[in-house]
Amino acid sequence: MIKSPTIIKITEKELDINDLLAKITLPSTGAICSFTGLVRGQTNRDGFPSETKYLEYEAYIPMAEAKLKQVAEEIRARWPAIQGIAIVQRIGRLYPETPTVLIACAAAHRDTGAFDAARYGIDRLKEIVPVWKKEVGPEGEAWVEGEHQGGK
Amino acid sequence: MIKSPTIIKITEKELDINDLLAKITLPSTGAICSFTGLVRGQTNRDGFPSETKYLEYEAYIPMAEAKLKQVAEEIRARWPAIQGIAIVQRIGRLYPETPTVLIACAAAHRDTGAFDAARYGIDRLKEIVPVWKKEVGPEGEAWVEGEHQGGK
Amino acid sequence: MNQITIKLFATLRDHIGEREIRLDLPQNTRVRDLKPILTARYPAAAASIEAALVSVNHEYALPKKQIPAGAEVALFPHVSGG
Amino acid sequence: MNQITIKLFATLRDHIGEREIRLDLPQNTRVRDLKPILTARYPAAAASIEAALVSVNHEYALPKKQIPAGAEVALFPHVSGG
Repeated sequence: MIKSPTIIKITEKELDINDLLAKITLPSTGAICSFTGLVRGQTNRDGFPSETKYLEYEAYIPMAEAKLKQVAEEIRARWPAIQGIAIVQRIGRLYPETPTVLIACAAAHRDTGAFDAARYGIDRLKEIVPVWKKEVGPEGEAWVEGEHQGGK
Repeated sequence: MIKSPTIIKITEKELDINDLLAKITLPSTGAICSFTGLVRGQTNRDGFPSETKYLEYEAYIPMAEAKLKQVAEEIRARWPAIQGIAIVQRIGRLYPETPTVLIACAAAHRDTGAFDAARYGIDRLKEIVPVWKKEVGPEGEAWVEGEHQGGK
Repeated sequence: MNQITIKLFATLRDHIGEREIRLDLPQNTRVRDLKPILTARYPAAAASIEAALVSVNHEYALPKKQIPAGAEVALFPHVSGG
Repeated sequence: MNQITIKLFATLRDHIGEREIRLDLPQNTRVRDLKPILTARYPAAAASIEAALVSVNHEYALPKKQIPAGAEVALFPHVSGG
């Protein structure tokens, strides 16, 4: 049995989704569910439209990589049918419409948890992976507050 | 308000997922859920391992495009928060580990149906879009039977 | 009589041995009348014809649907894309 | 005394004005002892320090955790990646 690939990365480089999916594909893989997060250039804040010039992402890289690995391990523990996993967070200055994060979960078939696993992966990444973003807009800059209380 | 892009395609060309996601991204898009189907080279048939040399896909192209469009319309009716949609089926001779189909659903946020919409999209495609595949392996070739009873 | 084109895909094409056939049908022919006509003409493909789905002008057609003049009809097995 | 390195990220770095500080701490210092020490030294950053998460050697640390010699400690706000 071939070992399932796990790709974990914090990177300043553009996300190449074609390449990342190819890297987690085994001969027995038939289905991949991927979540891509992107910089929103237009958003609603308390009902008012707001514009973003860019986001500045930073990470505590060694801890972030350890936590990405933890997310992948949690996925494998919950959905044993998952084969390859890629979890990649891009950092640096990122402009609207740019992909910032990819979570991809591969499996032989589409009905053994790939969708739930990718969903869980992005939720956990946003809870526990030490990455922060500062939003820069026409009216100045502000750190974006996390959705969650931090985790373990 | 910008009109949400819908990309519907039956193609013999390689799927460029980076490009397809970029094409359905609006300035207000923050999340995309994508499903990729791939040719399995190794599979289990009734508990026995089986090898595939390649699959030969064919489509009734004008009807398939009409049905892909119907799938996109059904998604928009059920998940009104969905912005861009790409549904692309590749046809021709496709070898193991090759992506054959992409369903991508974009939204401002990840919790407004993007995952469910992509899941629904691949299920409906496999039910109603007139595409067939013939499997060629070491012991000859055989048409793959559909999972479903055909639809409307 | 109406001339109609019938496109054949996958197993239907293999068993009938044609990609496309043309038929002259009486006006008011319905989808349910089509399979017996084809089975009489291609008896070796009877089982595939019986199990086939039928579309008329790119839409799945119920047995009671009348086939309009100049229609593009297709017969094919259950779909297996993705 | 144990020398430890404290890395600072995001608002913590902005408010304290350093990326990294070094502290000599008594042995057996716990995570919960750290925030008062930092607040005394950087009173202008008190609110951020109070709200900060603390990690020890790349793992989230509970208040009762003892900080080992040579540890890499970090303080940062709630995460906001993705």
